[in-house]
Amino acid sequence: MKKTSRIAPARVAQTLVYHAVMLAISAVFLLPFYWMAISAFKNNAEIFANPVLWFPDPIRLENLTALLTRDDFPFLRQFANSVFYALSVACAVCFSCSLAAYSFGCLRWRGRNLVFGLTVCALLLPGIVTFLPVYLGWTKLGLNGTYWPLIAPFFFGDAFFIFMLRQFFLGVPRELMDAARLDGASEFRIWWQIVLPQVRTPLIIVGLFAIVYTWNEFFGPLIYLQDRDEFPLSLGLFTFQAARAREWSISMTGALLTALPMVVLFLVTQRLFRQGLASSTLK
Amino acid sequence: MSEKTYAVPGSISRRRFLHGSAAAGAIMALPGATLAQAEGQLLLWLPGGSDLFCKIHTGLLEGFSSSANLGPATTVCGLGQDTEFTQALIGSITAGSPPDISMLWDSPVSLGAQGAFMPLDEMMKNSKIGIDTWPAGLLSSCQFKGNTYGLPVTAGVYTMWYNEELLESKGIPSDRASFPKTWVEMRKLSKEFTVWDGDTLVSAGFMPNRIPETMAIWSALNGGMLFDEANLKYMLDSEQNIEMMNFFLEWLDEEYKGDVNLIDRAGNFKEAYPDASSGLGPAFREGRQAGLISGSWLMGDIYADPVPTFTRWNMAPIPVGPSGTTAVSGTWPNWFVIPVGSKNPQAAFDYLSYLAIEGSVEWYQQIPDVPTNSQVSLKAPNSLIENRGAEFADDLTAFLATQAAIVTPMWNSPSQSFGNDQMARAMEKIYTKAASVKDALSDAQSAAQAELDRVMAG
Amino acid sequence: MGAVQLLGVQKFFGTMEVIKGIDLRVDDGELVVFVGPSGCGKSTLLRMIAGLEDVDGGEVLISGVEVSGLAPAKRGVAMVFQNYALYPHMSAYDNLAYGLRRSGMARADVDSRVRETAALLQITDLLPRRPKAMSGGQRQRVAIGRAIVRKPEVFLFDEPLSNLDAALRVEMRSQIARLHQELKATMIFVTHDQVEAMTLADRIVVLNSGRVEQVGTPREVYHNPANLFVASFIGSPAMNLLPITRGEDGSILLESGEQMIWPGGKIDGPPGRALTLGLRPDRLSLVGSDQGQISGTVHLAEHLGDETILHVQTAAGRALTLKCDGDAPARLGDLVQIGLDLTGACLFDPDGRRVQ
Amino acid sequence: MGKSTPSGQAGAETLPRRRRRAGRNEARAGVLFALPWMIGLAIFTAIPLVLTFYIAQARFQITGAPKWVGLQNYSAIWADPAVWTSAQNTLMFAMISVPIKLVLALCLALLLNRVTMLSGFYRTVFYLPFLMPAVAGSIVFILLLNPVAGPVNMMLQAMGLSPPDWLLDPKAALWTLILLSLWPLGVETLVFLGGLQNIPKDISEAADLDSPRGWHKLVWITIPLITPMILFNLVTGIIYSFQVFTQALVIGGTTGKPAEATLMYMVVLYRAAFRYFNMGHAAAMATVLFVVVLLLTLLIFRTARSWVYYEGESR
Repeated sequence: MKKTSRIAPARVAQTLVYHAVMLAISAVFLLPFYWMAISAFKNNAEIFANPVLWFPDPIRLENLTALLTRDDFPFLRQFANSVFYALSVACAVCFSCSLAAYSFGCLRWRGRNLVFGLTVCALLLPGIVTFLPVYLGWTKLGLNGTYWPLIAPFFFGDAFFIFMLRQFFLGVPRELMDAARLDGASEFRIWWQIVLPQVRTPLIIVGLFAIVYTWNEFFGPLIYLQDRDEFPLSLGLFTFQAARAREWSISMTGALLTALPMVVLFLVTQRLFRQGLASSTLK
Repeated sequence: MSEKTYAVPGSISRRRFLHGSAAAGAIMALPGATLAQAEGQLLLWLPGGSDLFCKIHTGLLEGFSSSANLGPATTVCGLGQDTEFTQALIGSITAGSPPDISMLWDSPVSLGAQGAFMPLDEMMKNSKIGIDTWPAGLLSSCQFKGNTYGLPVTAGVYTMWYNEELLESKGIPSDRASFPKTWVEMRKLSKEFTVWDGDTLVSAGFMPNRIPETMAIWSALNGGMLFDEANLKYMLDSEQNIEMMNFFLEWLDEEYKGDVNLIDRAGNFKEAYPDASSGLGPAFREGRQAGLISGSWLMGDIYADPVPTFTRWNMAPIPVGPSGTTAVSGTWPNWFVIPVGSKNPQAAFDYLSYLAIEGSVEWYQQIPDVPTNSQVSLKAPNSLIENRGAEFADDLTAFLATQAAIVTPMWNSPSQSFGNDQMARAMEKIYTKAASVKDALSDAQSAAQAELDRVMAG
Repeated sequence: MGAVQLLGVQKFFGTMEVIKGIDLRVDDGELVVFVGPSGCGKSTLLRMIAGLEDVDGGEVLISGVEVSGLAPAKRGVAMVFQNYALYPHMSAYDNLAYGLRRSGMARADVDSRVRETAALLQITDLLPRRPKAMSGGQRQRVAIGRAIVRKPEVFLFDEPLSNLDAALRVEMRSQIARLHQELKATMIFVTHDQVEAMTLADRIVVLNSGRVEQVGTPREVYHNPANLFVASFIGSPAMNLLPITRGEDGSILLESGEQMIWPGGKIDGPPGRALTLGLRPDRLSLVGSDQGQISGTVHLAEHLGDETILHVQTAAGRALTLKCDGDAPARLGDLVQIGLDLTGACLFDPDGRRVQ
Repeated sequence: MGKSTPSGQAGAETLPRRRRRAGRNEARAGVLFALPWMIGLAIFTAIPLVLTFYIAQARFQITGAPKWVGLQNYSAIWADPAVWTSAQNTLMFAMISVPIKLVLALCLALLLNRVTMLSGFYRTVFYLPFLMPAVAGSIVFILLLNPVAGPVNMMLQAMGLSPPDWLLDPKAALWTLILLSLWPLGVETLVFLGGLQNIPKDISEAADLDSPRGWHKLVWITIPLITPMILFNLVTGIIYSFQVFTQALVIGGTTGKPAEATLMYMVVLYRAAFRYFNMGHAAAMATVLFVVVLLLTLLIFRTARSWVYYEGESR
């Protein structure tokens, strides 16, 4: 009690105003989430009710069962596709990018700076500029319609994730590698046994970013996939919404369930996310 | 605003979503997109993909394959229906593993001209479905530089659909013969049904046309055309077309407060399906619109869809425009093509011959796409007989046959989808008053003509 | 066995020559210390011996074998790093065992060797711990253990003590000295701390900008610096350097005008020859008035207990350092007379070369 | 021994012949480790980049080989009104949304840059929209901005305002798209926040002593110190906005409804490539986009020298 009485009233007022402003802004930011969430538990009439129903009544869980049993929106199948897609890309990225980032961050070789410079350029290159020939290539190979075009490139690396990982590899003391060299470890073994364990957290961060990126990826699947059963969720949701324009409750349930895994993933791993963000901008 | 809740549709017909979002459409699929066919085993690709549609075609192909002593056939349904389907098909052709037969919902001319589909003329020469067994106007939608790249096996026929009940409620005769014969009459009739509540459109009569795919019909009804096949010239900004658009625009101003936004807010008055971008319901089938232009497939959807609907619908010829004198109709055909690289081209063609005659009859029984080959005679579909009685069904089928006989040439440009998009663009500009009728149409004209010239030069 | 020989060794960073053709021989069992200011190339040279840096010119021989083409692990060398470079994700045991395992040693042998080494360094109780759970000194000992366990012919130490606090540093220093005696291995030790160098070394190699300035025992480099650089670098506080000229009779002429006789006789060269006189601080002393050669003002007096370091500014503006008794009476600002004792003094020519 | 410098004459210009080196292991490993990426860079970036320039000058048939047509595709896109409209829209979109987004993100970051009980919560809230798949976010916006029953319009009407027809009115639709693009500004905010938190406390406190006015410190101390973050956000923001696709497709379809108000460059490009199968046209568009983005990026980096402060420079 004594403690609070010491704080100046002006200060208290300031704090209150601050929080009022911040909470108001937060409300604006959360409104779409909230609307999506409650719409998922309303039927169409309730979604479009006037005046606005700010809380679903009754809570219609049947949207969920409807969504899961529809054959024009094979949600579970597409969910599994998304999981497969995201995890494949995350694994590919963690593997391939840690190789390249290790080379750029820890090893000295002629031409390294040139290649890394090109990597940074590739980072700034609009994706569409290289997309068409790549698309034509995959089509010629007959792999259009499969996940190969979407996943395989990541086994070679990705400019953004290499850039991000390199920041972490730069922090690994050179002496550690020297010590291992003196201990007779091969260069591959040094990477695998000595350096990778030091960047375990960054690798998880990169994996998380890759998962989020892939989960939300739209253009690639739109171009390469035609089979609804092969769609990832993002594309599945889009085609469902475009086709079944009237079934908002199902669309919203789908949107909610599409967004939810990423939100949960983020809430669980917030600290890692922020760490990753900091490292991706250090230029 | 009270909102009706629609139950889950059980089956959806093919064009249902095409107008809504050109980008997506419903993409329904079975695994096996890259499945290549084996020698002697037919592989068929279908766009769209309601269960019913897919089932019918699977059955037809299997029946044919076993009677022709071919290996087990495969039908792949719904690899998208618009851009995505074409993309998948082109992909399979480029990769060298195309299906033997594919249905298309866009004119096969442009892709055929680019070498994607086999010309069928040789095979047609000695076949029961020779060139002369098809209506020339329809077949021209597959022909380019003397080659025929596909067959319009069946077609949805466009007519005016109207709500008999609404007409009667105003004391207006609801029989086909009494339906307006000209645009002016139709516009006059329309006013009877258009009710505004402030700025909210409660119900409407008819609408100035906003469906780009049917524009060729309206243009012909006004004595004009969009594309002059003989001279390979687009005619988008012809006098008749400018007059047509001006007529529609005046109509909009007079009856609909000159504001398409107000219309679109209130529901989909454009056509008989929910609107994908705004998510609003189809006013015609909600009983809030007196009539609209639509294809014959709508009757199948009316019975198949759980969207609130009504029973007393009927069809009439589309009225003629101020400068036009001849009533015409139009179609949206179901084209079939044999992609280049097909392993069984002859068997595929044999199937097309079968499908065009025996198969199309069965098809029409379940999904009202009208058979187009002259050797087929129409018989009323079962679902219609069940729902509206034999008399109505026979009458309607006879009517559809007369309409099919007066279809105007459409879908015959080698750059069909590009030209269609240009027309859509011009219409949207005109209706939102972003450009004058003349400017919008001449813009569209020059773009469409440039693309056509490019394709022709290719 | 274990001798290290450098023949004209060169190193370039880009086009910059950072090691300028060094010739050096480290005998078997010898403990040689590389000292020099930072950037002098001492660490680079060490890493070249280890095989961690390319040798761009010349040859490196270990036990008489040219090793330039050999991988670090094949050279029979072990290294202790400044920041310990222990594998953070491994226990001390695994840190020690890692190199042995790499060499394909049998499991049981690895174990006995690790334990033996741990016992030698008294780190047995640390074996299950990871580096994070150890103090600096403990890590240092594990790092040394990791070097010892492989029984190399040559030990390389790259400023291994600089991260330790003063007390620990002394302790570790003596431990390294003890190890050297027990193992009788060749050791090369890099430091910028001359106390370390003086106390540990059999011989000291003074390096400056990629060159060897002098090689010699600690006594030699201290008392007989080969040049001005060594003279000023070795010794703390540093040697006093005074500009002088040769008097007519070969005597020394101070700036103040005082004349002194050079203990070794006459100075060579013509009269008026400009030279630098180097005198250790303990050769300077406070004397009574009129007895000193130089006078100056006390600038700073560091009372260290048993001795006092006086920093004096002469009239000519030269800074001098004196090492006096702990109870020297001088205070800040005092004007003092300084006597010079020329025994052990050095003379350098303007190029920095020692002349006499 | 001692000071022998036989290499004195080797000099800088004549490097000694490189001999067998122990370090070559590291160099070889460096190349090997980077090899997959170098191959990837070649296959998926470098070679396609060149091919794009090539296809841009070809008439690309779906089957058969491309035919060289020189600059025809470029004159075709020059004459294509959809390209102009979309370029205009995209430019508008980028020029409006990027600055607003940066200012908003900076404001939020400044607000966030104090330690309170709830700061973790606020940060989470501002970051969340970034995680929302663009498709899902856009669909929710369609619903939120529904002219008849959307909660946004209802609230605005309740406040006595007359809200626009967000998605139906061609004059409003692009702004709706901009609004939608402002929602996920969490990344930019956190980047700014990182910059703010890296400002050394003593500098900040010294500034407080120098001037009592808060804005003074903001303009003269805070903003100059986070200019590297502004540069980063600006460059990535512009590159991203020029390629905006998903939101535009969900909101406006391939035709940029209403009345091409939301027609974006990427959508037109997509349409050309995958609807009309006119790869030459699309490639020419891609090339133009590449050149524009390249020039803009260079321009920004060039001017950046005069307004971006790097801590490293002072050392």
